[in-house]
Amino acid sequence: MAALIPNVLQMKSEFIQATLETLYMTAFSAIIAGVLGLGLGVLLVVTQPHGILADQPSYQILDKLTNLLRSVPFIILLAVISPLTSYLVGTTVGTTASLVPLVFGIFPFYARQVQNALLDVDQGIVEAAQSMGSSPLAIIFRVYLKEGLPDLIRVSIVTVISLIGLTTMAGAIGAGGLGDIAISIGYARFENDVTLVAMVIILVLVFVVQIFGDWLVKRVSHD
Amino acid sequence: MAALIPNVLQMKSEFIQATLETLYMTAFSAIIAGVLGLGLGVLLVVTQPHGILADQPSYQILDKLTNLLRSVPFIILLAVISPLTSYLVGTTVGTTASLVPLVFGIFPFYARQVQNALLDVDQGIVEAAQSMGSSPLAIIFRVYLKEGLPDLIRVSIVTVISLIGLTTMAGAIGAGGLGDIAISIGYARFENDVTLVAMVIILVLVFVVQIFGDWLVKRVSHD
Amino acid sequence: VGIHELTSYTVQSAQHATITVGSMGSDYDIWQHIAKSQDAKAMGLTIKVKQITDGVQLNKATADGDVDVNAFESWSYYETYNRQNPKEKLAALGTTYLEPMGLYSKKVTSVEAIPDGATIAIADNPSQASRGLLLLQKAGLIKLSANFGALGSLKDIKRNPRHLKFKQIDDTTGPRIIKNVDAVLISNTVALEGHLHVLRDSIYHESFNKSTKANVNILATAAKNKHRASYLKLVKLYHKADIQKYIKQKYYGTKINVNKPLSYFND
Amino acid sequence: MSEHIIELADISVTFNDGQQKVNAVQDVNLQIDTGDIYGIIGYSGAGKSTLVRVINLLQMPTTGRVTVNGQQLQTLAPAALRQARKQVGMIFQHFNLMQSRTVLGNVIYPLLGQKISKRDRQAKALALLKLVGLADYADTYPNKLSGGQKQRVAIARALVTDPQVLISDEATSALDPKTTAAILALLQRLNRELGVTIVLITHEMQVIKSICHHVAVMENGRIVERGPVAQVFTAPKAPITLDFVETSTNVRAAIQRITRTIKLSELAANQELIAFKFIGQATKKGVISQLSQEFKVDVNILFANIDQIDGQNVGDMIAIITGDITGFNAAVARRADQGVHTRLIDEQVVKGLSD
Amino acid sequence: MSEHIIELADISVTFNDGQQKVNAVQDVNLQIDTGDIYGIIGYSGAGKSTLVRVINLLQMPTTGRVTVNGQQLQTLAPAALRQARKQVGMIFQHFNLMQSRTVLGNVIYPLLGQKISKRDRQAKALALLKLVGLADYADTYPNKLSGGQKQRVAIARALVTDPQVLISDEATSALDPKTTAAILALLQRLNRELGVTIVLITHEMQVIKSICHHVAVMENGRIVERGPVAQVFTAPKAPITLDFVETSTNVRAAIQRITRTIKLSELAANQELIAFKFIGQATKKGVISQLSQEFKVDVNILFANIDQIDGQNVGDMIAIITGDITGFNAAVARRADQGVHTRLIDEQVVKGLSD
Ligand SMILES: Nc1ncnc2c1ncn2[C@@H]1O[C@H](COP(=O)(O)OP(=O)(O)OP(=O)(O)O)[C@@H](O)[C@H]1O
Ligand SMILES: Nc1ncnc2c1ncn2[C@@H]1O[C@H](COP(=O)(O)OP(=O)(O)OP(=O)(O)O)[C@@H](O)[C@H]1O
Ligand SMILES: [Mg+2]
Ligand SMILES: [Mg+2]
Repeated sequence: MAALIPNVLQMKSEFIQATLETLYMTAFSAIIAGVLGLGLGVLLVVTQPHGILADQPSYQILDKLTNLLRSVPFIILLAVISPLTSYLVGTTVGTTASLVPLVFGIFPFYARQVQNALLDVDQGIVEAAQSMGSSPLAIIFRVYLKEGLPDLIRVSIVTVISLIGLTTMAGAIGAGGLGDIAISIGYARFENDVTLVAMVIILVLVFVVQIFGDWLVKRVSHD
Repeated sequence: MAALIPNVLQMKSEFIQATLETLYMTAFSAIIAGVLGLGLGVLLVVTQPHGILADQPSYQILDKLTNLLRSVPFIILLAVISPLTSYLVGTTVGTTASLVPLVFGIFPFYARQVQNALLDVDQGIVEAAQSMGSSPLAIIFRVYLKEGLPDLIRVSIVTVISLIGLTTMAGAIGAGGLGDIAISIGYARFENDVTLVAMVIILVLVFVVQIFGDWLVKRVSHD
Repeated sequence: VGIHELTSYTVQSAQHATITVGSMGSDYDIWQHIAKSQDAKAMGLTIKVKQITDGVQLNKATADGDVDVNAFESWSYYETYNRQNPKEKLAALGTTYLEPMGLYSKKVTSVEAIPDGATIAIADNPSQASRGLLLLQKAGLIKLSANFGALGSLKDIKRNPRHLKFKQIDDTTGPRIIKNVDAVLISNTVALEGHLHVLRDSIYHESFNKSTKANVNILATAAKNKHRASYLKLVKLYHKADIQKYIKQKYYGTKINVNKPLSYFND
Repeated sequence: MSEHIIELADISVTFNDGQQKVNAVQDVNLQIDTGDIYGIIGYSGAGKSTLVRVINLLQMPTTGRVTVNGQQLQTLAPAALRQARKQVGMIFQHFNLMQSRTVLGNVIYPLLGQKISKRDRQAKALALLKLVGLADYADTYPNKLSGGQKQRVAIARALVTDPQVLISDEATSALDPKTTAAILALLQRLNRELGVTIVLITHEMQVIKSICHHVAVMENGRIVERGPVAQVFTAPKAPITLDFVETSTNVRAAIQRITRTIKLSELAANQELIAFKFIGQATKKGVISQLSQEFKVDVNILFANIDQIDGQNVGDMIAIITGDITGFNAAVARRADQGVHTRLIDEQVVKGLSD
Repeated sequence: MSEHIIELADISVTFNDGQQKVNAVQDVNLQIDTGDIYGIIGYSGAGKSTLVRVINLLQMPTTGRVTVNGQQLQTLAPAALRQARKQVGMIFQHFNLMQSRTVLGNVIYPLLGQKISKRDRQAKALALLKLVGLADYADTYPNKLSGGQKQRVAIARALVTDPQVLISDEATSALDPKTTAAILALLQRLNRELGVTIVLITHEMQVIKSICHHVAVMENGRIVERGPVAQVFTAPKAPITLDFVETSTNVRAAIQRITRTIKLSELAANQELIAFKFIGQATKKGVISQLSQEFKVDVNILFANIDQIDGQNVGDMIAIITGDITGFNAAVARRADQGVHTRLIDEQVVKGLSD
């Protein structure tokens, strides 16, 4: 053991902390970005042409905004939104501060995924709901989000896994995490065992997310 | 002009080159990752339970492999596959060398997206094709890929935009590109105008991709 | 065929050689200037400069021969690399400069004023981190373990009387987060790009002496090219008066010229 | 309240996707009385579905005004429009059930957001499920149901809000005769007991005959004929209506079938194959029966499709007449005013049919 | 080649999703002769769709053997199974058209990958589109079509490979009578001229009567009755079959309707309302007509649904009899062996129906 992973053994507590940091970053930014992305995604779907609240100008603005946010490389995003981070969190470094850029880095992506997922909800069902006098809000919650749930979960899995990938870059602002260990210790110091173990833990997280997600999809699907 | 973007004016040729590099990286890795991701995505769909070539072991392996590849942070991916890069391209640095990690960084993601897109193809139509004696290959090409085309294009847009984001990290191995300019010149040296202009060019690329994609979706949709 | 090629190559290189220099940041700028300089032409060198922003990749590329010579690393980073990559060894060609690392703060103006429990940002990259820790020890803020080496880390802090807290960051973000911490350790390349003058703006910085010699930057090449004449010429070229004048002007004298034989490191 | 619960004025719907332009509905004026059961019939593609979708503005008409319950729908604010839509239940051709909800959940859906306790909601939905014979399937998901079962869920869902108007777009197309009959009886009961106005699209004449009071016949987006069902059936004016009535009664198919088994050439000299058409024979006395006694002819009915609409006999009959054919035929011809028409089926007629 | 082109032996299909277990098909044995038109009828949810999906193994049976054209399908290698499937055209209840292909493209699809020139493919597909009356829609996309139009495309698609067997799962449910008649005539022609064996699910008795030779009646996953159509119609044994025949002939609805307009109490003393049932009256002489002359009674037909199946008169009639009722009735009763049954419609019958 000691021969295989000499450096890792000395870093037990770092690994535990890094794992917690990654979990913290992933969980919180997933929740916040989830809400924002879901909101934006739903807005994109309902305002688009033939949507239930079709509104060309709003759609164009939201669509462009989404692309705009998606175009910014993460490292630049870190810098660009640091005033916002500072305002919201009080600091621009550390694990909590990383939540802001992580959220901004992932939620436009998630919004796009949500949009694509909801586009597959049967228009006939939406129409049936309209014929029953459902309000737009009711259609969003009771039709789109409910009927689209299996697909929403699928895109959420994809997004959370992408988010775990993104947290590996948050080391740049002192957020720590497994990616930081893998890169700044394992990789930069050539301690391959550290990289490997960090990667394996990340992998386990990814698998847990995927398996849990698949299970959820199965649970909520009825076809 | 000179007052607004003092540094940019001195870097015209660098910007042109960086734009070309970004285009080159994006285009080529998109094509290669497109083929690989499409293949893997299709395999995931056909081998999954109730798929037309349902095969539990294959599906499990492919599914896990996809997650495995998706778990690796890009910078580590760079290092891990550098022997492969060296073997394929003859070098591990430069724009062409970056294609290998870019492809590996994006194709598992694309595969997942393709999988999600193809899951929405009406099972009834697949069944109809089976009843007509279509071979699995025919069903893949003539049903899944054709019926799923609008969705495939949508996920391709998402993926290409993600890929453009990924190319901004390829500076690590000397690939250049707009992201590299934005980060290693604009960002690191506080030459905000450089960052801004690089970002605007990236944005234009993103918009072109989105608009072209939307147009394509419209063209191939018949509902 | 091999012999013919080899001889023709040698002959050609005697007169004129094309060298790819891999670099990043301010080194990249310096070498772009050098490539265009009169001196380079006079010495018969055609220099191509390539920006590669990841040190590990740059060293690997140098060892593989994708890059002929690299100009970005310090002696200590170079040694670490060679220790961990015995199969792809590099060789140093010569010294270039020392960039003093500095401790910067927007909150306090002297080391003494750093309060109890202060947060210090330090690079997450190991060679920069160990260098920063050594600097903090020098400033009397902490005490490191006796066997503190080139890859020493936060774990090696023996005593921390002021209960300093450390935040590991990507070293390029230093100038950006200066306001959010009590003090930050920033390498000079990064400081310069952030418009910080190490000699003027830092509250404490490295000086050039035996204790900091490991921080001197070098030119490195693949081990097998160690004696290649044209590569060795780059060292001379770097120290030419015109070039030094340019560097001094451009970097306000923060890149302290170091022109020592390699044996200097072994003393 | 106007006596017309639904008034469509000058409605046209033009689809304009790309180059193709489809006039799905053209200049339709339609008034439907409160409490009516109004049938809309027409061949596939006639524009029936498009027209009824206009009634609750699921399909915005290209031109024209839609008035339901005295409210001109196009002038309503969104919230008011939604309120108005709740008065119009709709049963869709393709069910449009939510896959994510159970059968009960689907039926409950329209009640969500209304001020009804959860218990009452469930009770109401369950009562309707019982009505359509699916109480046992309350907790099943729609994809587990057969086509007919799905349609019954859709019907229960449309009824759960006690709508004033019920639009049914081929709701019974996928149902077997028993279920169809049950559903139609149910619609009729709703109409009679609760005064629900029903608009019913179908391609089954039998459905129209069974429960509709009025019928409109559509062709190429236009209403080409309309009126009380009996009138339209007994005195069809438009060629398509005639065609419809004839095809739906299966007379042609019957003639073809009969003339395949009974060769005309094998008939005896005193035998003839005759097609009778009854339209509005008002007396309670049987004309054919009377005449057959009078002329001592034997009438062997091979095919008959006769029914009563508003107390009048309507339909077709094919029979072999044996006996004094000449006298019988002449007598029948004299009774044309009593609504009996005959046509000799000879080789020529048979030949004409098989073309 | 076996004379049975389709042989299902001991077929059961059990769905087992989660806790619920549905026995959709149970112990079905079914042989279908080459060249037959075999109808399958049954109420919604009886398992008809599931059963026919077993024929080409779209649905793997839980137990049992499927033999088509002498090949036991479960033993075939995938490629051979595909080849075998090409011999079985299928028309689905829900169309299953490809949205990405034009109407023509959908019909051409089954021919792709076969050694046929593009020109021939198109010609063949176009000919079939003409057959189903959609030649003008060749370049339209399916979503622009009405339900009926879609179904016709699906029919053309199923026919384009010249299959030996054609399975139609409620293919005419969504069609109007004219289109239905045209499609049925088409199926009949294919059967007669090309010897295509047809398996036809429907819930419309009329469809079975029109073209089927044999019929199987399904209930709760089992075939409860089967045989030649005439036999099953004329002498239904299973209660469900009787129920089916009666409901489908609309006799009950007719009695209800008639007794609403004609009050039994208003009938004269020498009048009676009588329901006649004809099952297999083989003679060419009209029993009713003969008797009415013999007893000088007047027969006023209010409702009739009589048709010929294999040369036998089958059906129902409701008439008011005026005259020597007692003698007439006694005479009719004596002729029961000739396939005429009567039932007096009195207040009791009417009351029984409305329950
Ligand atoms: N969204 C649409 N875009 C273009 N054309 C359409 C659209 N919807 C319907 N149509 C066309 O309008 C016409 C009328 O269609 P509609 O669905 O109203 O017919 P229908 O009478 O209900 O037929 P069916 O009995 O087959 O359901 C058809 O020719 C159809 O092709
Ligand atoms: N995939 C499935 N999973 C579970 N149960 C199913 C499934 N498919 C069908 N069933 C059930 O099997 C039974 C038979 O269904 P099937 O579709 O064969 O009926 P059907 O006779 O074709 O009815 P219809 O006339 O309404 O189309 C039904 O009770 C249905 O709920
Ligand atoms: Mg319709
Ligand atoms: Mg079915």
